Amino acid sequence: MLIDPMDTQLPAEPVKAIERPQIVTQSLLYLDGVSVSFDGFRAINNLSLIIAPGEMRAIIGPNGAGKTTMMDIITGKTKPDTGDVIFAGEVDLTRLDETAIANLGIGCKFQKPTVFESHTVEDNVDMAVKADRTVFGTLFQRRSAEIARRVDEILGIVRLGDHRKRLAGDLSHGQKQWLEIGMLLAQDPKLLLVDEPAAGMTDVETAATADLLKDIAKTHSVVVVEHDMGFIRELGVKVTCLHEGSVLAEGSLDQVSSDERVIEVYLGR
Amino acid sequence: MMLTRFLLEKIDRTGWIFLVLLALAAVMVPVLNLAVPPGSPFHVSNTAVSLWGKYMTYALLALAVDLVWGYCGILSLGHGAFFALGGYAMGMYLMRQIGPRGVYSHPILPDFMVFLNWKELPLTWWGFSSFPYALFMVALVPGLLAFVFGWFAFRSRVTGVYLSIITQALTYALMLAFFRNDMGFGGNNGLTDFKDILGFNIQSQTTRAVLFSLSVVALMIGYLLARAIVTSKAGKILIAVRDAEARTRFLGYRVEHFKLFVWTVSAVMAGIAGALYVPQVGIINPSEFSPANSIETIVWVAVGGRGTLVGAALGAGIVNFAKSWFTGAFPQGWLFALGGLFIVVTLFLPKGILGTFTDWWKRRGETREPPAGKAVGQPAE
Amino acid sequence: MIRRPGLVALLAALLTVVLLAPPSARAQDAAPLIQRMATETFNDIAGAVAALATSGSPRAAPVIEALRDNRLVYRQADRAVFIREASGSFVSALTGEPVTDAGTTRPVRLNNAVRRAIDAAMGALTLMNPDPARRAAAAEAVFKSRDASALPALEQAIGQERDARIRILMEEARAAVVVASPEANEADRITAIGVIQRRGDQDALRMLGSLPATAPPRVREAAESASVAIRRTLAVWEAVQNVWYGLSLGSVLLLAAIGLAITFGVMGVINMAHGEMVMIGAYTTFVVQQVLRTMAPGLMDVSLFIALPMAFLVAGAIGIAIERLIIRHLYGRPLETLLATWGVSLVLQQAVRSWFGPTNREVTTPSWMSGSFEVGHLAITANRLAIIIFAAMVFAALLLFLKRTPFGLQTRAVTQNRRMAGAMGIRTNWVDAFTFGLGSGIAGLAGVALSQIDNVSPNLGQGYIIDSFMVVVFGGVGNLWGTLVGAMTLGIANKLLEPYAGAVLGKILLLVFIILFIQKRPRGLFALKGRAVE
Amino acid sequence: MLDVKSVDLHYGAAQALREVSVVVEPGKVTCVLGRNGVGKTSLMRAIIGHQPISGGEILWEGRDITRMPPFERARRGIAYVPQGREIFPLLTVKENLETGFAPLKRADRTIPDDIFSLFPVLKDMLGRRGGDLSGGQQQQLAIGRALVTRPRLIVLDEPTEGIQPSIIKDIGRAIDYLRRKGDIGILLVEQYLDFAEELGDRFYVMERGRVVVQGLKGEVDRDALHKSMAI
Amino acid sequence: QAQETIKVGILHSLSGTMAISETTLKDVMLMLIEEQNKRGGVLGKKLEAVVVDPASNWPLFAEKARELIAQQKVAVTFGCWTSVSRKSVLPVFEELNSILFYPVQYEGEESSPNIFYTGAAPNQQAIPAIDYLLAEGVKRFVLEGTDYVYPRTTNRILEAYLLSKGVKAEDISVNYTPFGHADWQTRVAAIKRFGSTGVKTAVVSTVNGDANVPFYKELGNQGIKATDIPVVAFSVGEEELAGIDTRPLVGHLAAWNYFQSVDTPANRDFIARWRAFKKNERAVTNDPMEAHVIGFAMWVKAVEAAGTTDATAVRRAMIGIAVPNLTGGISTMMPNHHITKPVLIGEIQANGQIQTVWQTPGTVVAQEWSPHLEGSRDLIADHRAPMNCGNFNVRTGRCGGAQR
Ligand SMILES: Nc1ncnc2c1ncn2[C@@H]1O[C@H](COP(=O)(O)OP(=O)(O)OP(=O)(O)O)[C@@H](O)[C@H]1O
Ligand SMILES: Nc1ncnc2c1ncn2[C@@H]1O[C@H](COP(=O)(O)OP(=O)(O)OP(=O)(O)O)[C@@H](O)[C@H]1O
Ligand SMILES: [Mg+2]
Ligand SMILES: [Mg+2]
Repeated sequence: MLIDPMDTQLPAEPVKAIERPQIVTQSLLYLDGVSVSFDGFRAINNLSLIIAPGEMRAIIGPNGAGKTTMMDIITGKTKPDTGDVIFAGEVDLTRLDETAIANLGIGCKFQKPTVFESHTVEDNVDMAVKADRTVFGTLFQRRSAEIARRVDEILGIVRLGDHRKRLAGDLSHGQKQWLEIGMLLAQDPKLLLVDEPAAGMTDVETAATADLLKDIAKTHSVVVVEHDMGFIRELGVKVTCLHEGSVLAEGSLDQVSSDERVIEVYLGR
Repeated sequence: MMLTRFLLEKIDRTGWIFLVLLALAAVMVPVLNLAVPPGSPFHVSNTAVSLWGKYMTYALLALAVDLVWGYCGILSLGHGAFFALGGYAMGMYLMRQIGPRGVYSHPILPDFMVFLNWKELPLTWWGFSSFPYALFMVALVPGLLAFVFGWFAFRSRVTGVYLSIITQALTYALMLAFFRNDMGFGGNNGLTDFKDILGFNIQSQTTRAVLFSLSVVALMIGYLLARAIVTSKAGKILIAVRDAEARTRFLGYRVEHFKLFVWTVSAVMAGIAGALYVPQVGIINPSEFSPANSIETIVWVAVGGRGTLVGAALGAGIVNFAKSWFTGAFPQGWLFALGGLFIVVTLFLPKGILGTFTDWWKRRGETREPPAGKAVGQPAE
Repeated sequence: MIRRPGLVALLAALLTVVLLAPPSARAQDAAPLIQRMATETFNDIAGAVAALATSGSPRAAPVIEALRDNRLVYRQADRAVFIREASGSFVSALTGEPVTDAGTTRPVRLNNAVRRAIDAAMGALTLMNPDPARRAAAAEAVFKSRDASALPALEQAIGQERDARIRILMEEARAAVVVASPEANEADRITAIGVIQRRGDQDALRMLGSLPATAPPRVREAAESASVAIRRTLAVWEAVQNVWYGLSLGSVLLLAAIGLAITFGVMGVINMAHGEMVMIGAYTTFVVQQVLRTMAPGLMDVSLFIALPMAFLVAGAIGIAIERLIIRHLYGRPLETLLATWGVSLVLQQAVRSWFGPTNREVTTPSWMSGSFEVGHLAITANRLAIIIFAAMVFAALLLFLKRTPFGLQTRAVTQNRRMAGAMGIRTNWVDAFTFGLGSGIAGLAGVALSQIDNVSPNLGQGYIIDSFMVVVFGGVGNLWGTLVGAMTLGIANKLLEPYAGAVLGKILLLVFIILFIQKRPRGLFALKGRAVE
Repeated sequence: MLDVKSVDLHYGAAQALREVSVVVEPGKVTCVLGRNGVGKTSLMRAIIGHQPISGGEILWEGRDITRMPPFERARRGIAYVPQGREIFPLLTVKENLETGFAPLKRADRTIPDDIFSLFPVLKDMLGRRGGDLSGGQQQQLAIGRALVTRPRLIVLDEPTEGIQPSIIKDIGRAIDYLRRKGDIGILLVEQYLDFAEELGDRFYVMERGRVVVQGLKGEVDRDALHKSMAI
Repeated sequence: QAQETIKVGILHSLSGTMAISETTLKDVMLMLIEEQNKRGGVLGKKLEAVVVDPASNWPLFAEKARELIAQQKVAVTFGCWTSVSRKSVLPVFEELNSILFYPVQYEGEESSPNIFYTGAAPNQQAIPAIDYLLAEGVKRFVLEGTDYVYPRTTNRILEAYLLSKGVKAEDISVNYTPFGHADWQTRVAAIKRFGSTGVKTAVVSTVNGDANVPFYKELGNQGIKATDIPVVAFSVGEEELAGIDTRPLVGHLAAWNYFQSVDTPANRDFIARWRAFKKNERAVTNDPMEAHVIGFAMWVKAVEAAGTTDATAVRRAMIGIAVPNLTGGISTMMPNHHITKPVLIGEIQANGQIQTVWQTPGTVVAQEWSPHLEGSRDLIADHRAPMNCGNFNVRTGRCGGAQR
């Protein structure tokens, strides 16, 4: 009955007709000349960014620089007015919808934590675990030992094991953040987009998160947005600073944070 | 077998009680009606059998509504349309069964076509003399309509009240269309004066009892199916869609497929309910499409307890029983009673009758409950 | 324009007909004619009226007028005919002298045939009336009756008429008489057809269409081509008319929906009792008129202006009561408001039914709101115009109130985030109650307007609730402008479809259109975009 | 001025606060610290009136406000910057700020200029809808909105979340400025320890719904603070 | 003692869309029963009214009918207004062999052994109205109706009749609007246009219920005068007019079998009793009420003649029963279960009353099977032995299958 009308319409296969330069095909995520405006306000302005496979990248930038909007463009939530967004060297993300993008292996944690409030913590993770996502697949699917193990593992990582039977809606703000990180891990995507993971966490937890991300980055690509300089330092990766919708500076944290303009608009004196 | 396991695995205690009671009713009511003499205190009257049979079909309809509303957050103000379409399909079969026994003794055409001067049977009526075909249409027509409607609406991401209102527009448009005599479905009078079904006299008490049992069985199957769906992983995803649709998409689920699936299943259930309803009440006409009817169905579900399935069925029974009773007992003021009932239920039983009852039951079990009187601060809004 | 000499000749001819008629007929005494009215046979009465009108008797006007107003009676015993004066006393119809004892009397009865005769007669008799409205009416009456005997009077009236507008009417009436008159010569009739063509309305068409088949072919041809020309311009006007009807239907929809745009659109309460608030407004109008009728009949013409604030207050107060008793427990559970307000609507309906009875109640239309006038060939009915203006005023006032006062801001803040609004120091409970009261009050205002065009019955509200929801949703929930544009779009679309598809199919098409439209714009016409709505 | 006396708070059957007592004084910054889910936000909700308490009492300027609805408390000078911003999404930035006028006298209904000098971005975006702002901008708006009411107690629940470093510094300066005015009490929940330590005058550290460490700046042991925040 | 009463079922909607029309019928039945009890009841037993509310919901009509007959054991039921409600209960009455009195004019094409039709068949209302208009010189007709079976059937009959009277097909315009149609601007303008050809035009309205008030208000506002384009209506009575300012409508017509203004001693007495019963000096009466008065009187007479309330016996006794109607004549129950009625044409007056301007010299026998429709031309109904058939085909000589 459900023959994926959506998929026939939006081709998830690579767009073969176009020959792409090497720089594109070798990158995991390739943004070029992306712009988007809301009612005349340019939130993203001719932004270009390349993430290599296996790379972890930190993004910083003033409030309203367009970091979240950039994430939204990658996940398909916002459609750019102009520009290319190409994943894994061949898939044009601007032509796909959110589901298709997620199924390509792009997962994200939102700035504002969003979890399924009337499900238990455990079920939240369970739903995120990589498995068959079709209607009939889920209809007859039963929780395998494999999945159960994976859920346990993740709950352990995010330290919510004690809360597994509670409803996600009853969690505190910080716990929801953790849960969302857990769901992101469960998805096991190729590319993780993490928007302010350390917000609302204690310093120790922030450090733990940094370790966690570093660990993940060994096998995955990660883009992480944060305002916490300590956290960024801990990650020790290449940093991109956005400002008014385009790249202001890029390089190691030390390079970027000594950039006068970055200090001016972002770090303050 | 796999199917039985799929259906029976997740039934909870309330569900078992419900199923057992229904099974008992399916067997006992016909027995008490047909075998026990009318004088006996155990006799179930003929009126009661057809009345309860009607409630059963309403309960199935409520179940269908609860499936989409309670679990997927789709507030359908148009489920009456699927119910009525199923009913019309059955009604057309029953009309064709009359054959030349109509008042005008026309060999083929139903009476209303004769006196409105139709010359031949319209295309839409073809095949309805065959019972299997009619049964097929009972499921197909509502299902197909729901599928097409849902396919467009869910793909366009119509949600919330917007979806509710276009479902209402759908049923309203169908009502107006079926009112039109030109449509060839009997106009305002609808289809009535049925004679027999599969060769059995529709007015005989045995047929009635059988129809009652069939309705109960349909309700049981509907419940099992709905329960299996909502307790499966797909069911969890439906609830996730209800809570945070966008987030579900970012997890990689095709939200519109899940919605379309339950929506269509629910419409078919409603259609079957309608098909069982018609032979028992003896008439189907466009007022079944009226938006008010669909809203009433929502009200049954809310009264019984949204998102509980059993509660929805219970709500349908309770409200309709109240209605039957009130309209006879206080014909002048029954709307006060019914309206009052709705208000009281929302205010004092926020989770519906069943929801509140199970909460109370659960709380009784818990001993470490803090004394209720302890709250000193009032939640101010 | 009109060729004088020919007309004079015609007049002369007609006058000779009248003057040279047998003296008995002309000098016919009014008495037997009046006496003939004391009968049950309508045709006799009609005949007598026609004869009386041409008799030249001074009694003609008062007697015919009395008959028209149902004041002409006759004594059963001897069939003496009297006129009942406003004071209740009787005067003799023959002499106009007061009579002391009229005995048991029966009114002289009227039917349409008699009424037509009266209209024709009064036309001729009141052409010189000092009241311009009466003169205009008289000219119209002659136009319709095409009564040749009125021609001399008409000629004389045209000579004296100062008012250009009325003179045109009179000339048209004369033309009508001439066209219809078999005695008139061909050229005159064709000229007259020209006059009628310039009039160009439905009546003109009817006039031209009723030309007897015996008329000379040239005259018939002229009439035919004039008809075609009139039809052509009328077709254009018809389109304009349909748009106007659409506006008028749109403003009715707007009025019905705008209260809902607040309770549902702004507050998010699925308010199934909205229709009942409209109904309560209509019943308030009824009660106000009842009270005025007994206490101050002089104020009947301004009854609606008294009813408006009353309806606002009554419906608003009931709305506040509902909010305080029920809705306030349901914030955060929007879908349950549907159940509770459905219950409220049943209770209110039944309450009104028990209190006022199930049947329609009469709400009178003030004289300034009845009738119609024409702008070009666009017939504008006064009540529709009043409703359009009223709807526009309500809309503007509401918009200003919500956008320009602190209360409006607080309302929106409370509905967007009730807890936080409280933490900002906004009295959420007052704001909720007043907002719901405001929405209900406006529904009450709509009720006053709807009482002018629809049944005042317990079911009044039910007829509008579905349409109201459609309008609000179509326009985009929470956007007043959306409600306005939504109402007007649906109103006009409906009225443009209706002449072609018929009312039923037109409505179905409109519903299908709404369904399709929502696919294109899943959040209504004036959808809010951006992050804010997620 | 604010005296929270051994307050208990329940969510249904689960207890989130156990006999918590907190004192806030004018001209002082009172910091509440603790790990995720220990009950900091719950305590703020109790003070602001968003969640009924099941034991204890809350005194404000000597009066018992335990049963007062939130708007009454706001009218008595308590302002709240909630965790998660809670901006009115469809109101413009200007209108969001103006919601703070409700408890003010007509003459006072202006937006103080300080707010714009603290958060210049708000000035540029007065006409934009609150919900469209970026996370950090919303947080700035939430703080600005609370200041519009000219509060005598300002309750800040993790105010620096999502805000860029330069503005965090500005907020620190602003809090310092408010403190120095001397008549305003500041209750601050913070996870960002450096920030809290720099500003706080009095500290409360919570664990599982209880206050486990408390004391004035200087009195409390830094290590104890750090340890209590560890996992 | 409880067994000593005879129960009379009253099956009229007291809520919902039809309450507006049907509630008064319930009241008039209560009055008649009360009066009969004052006279000593029937067969020495008191009558007991059993009122239920089918709430304008057609399936509920069937349910309530079953409840009345099977549970309450009523001897007879007075009820229904719309055709669909009657169609809905018909199988129930036939199955349980009970009696229904149906008081409203309807489209005909039905004759059940268990139903007594005291309202008018089309030939007792519509056809005479057309005759009247034709006599007035009307040559062009707008048949304006609500889209349901009664107007559809009536209009089909009228069309056939008009054509047979030499009216040209292009001079007949048929149009239907939905139930509760409230915006009449377009339709009234169209009528105006249709009437502007110079040929005398009239509107025959089968517009139903609630839609009438806005229809007449619009007629008044757009200035359609009875002297130009008269409107003759079949379901507008004093009751409907009570909600309208009738001054602009003076002269428009209604065709029915009873008007409140009919000046006979019987009617004066009835109105007085009704007003006393309602405790309302201005309570109005209408045609279906009269039908119930006649029906009830007939039933009482039949029961007394049969000596029992047994349905079969009463049904047999009913045929031939004659009782005076309120307009000064005698109405008789014919073998086709319809009654003879006079036909009155009235004009609306400024005070909301309807004045009779024409009436049939005697009473008219109902043609339940219209001779103007193809399918029903050959059918007749005669519920007496030996025929015992509601749809006997005179051509084939057989009774149609509907009969059991
Ligand atoms: N739908 C919208 N309408 C109008 N403006 C918008 C919309 N969405 C985003 N913006 C604006 O675009 C800019 C970029 O927002 P974005 O959320 O991407 O910032 P950010 O870099 O994530 O900031 P932060 O660090 O505060 O989270 C902001 O100025 C915001 O106000
Ligand atoms: N609405 C609620 N319903 C039920 N339990 C809740 C609710 N809100 C919070 N809780 C629980 O109460 C406890 C305290 O939560 P609270 O939000 O006060 O923590 P917090 O200290 O503010 O944490 P964070 O640093 O993560 O914001 C947590 O265990 C949380 O799961
Ligand atoms: Mg951001
Ligand atoms: Mg917190």
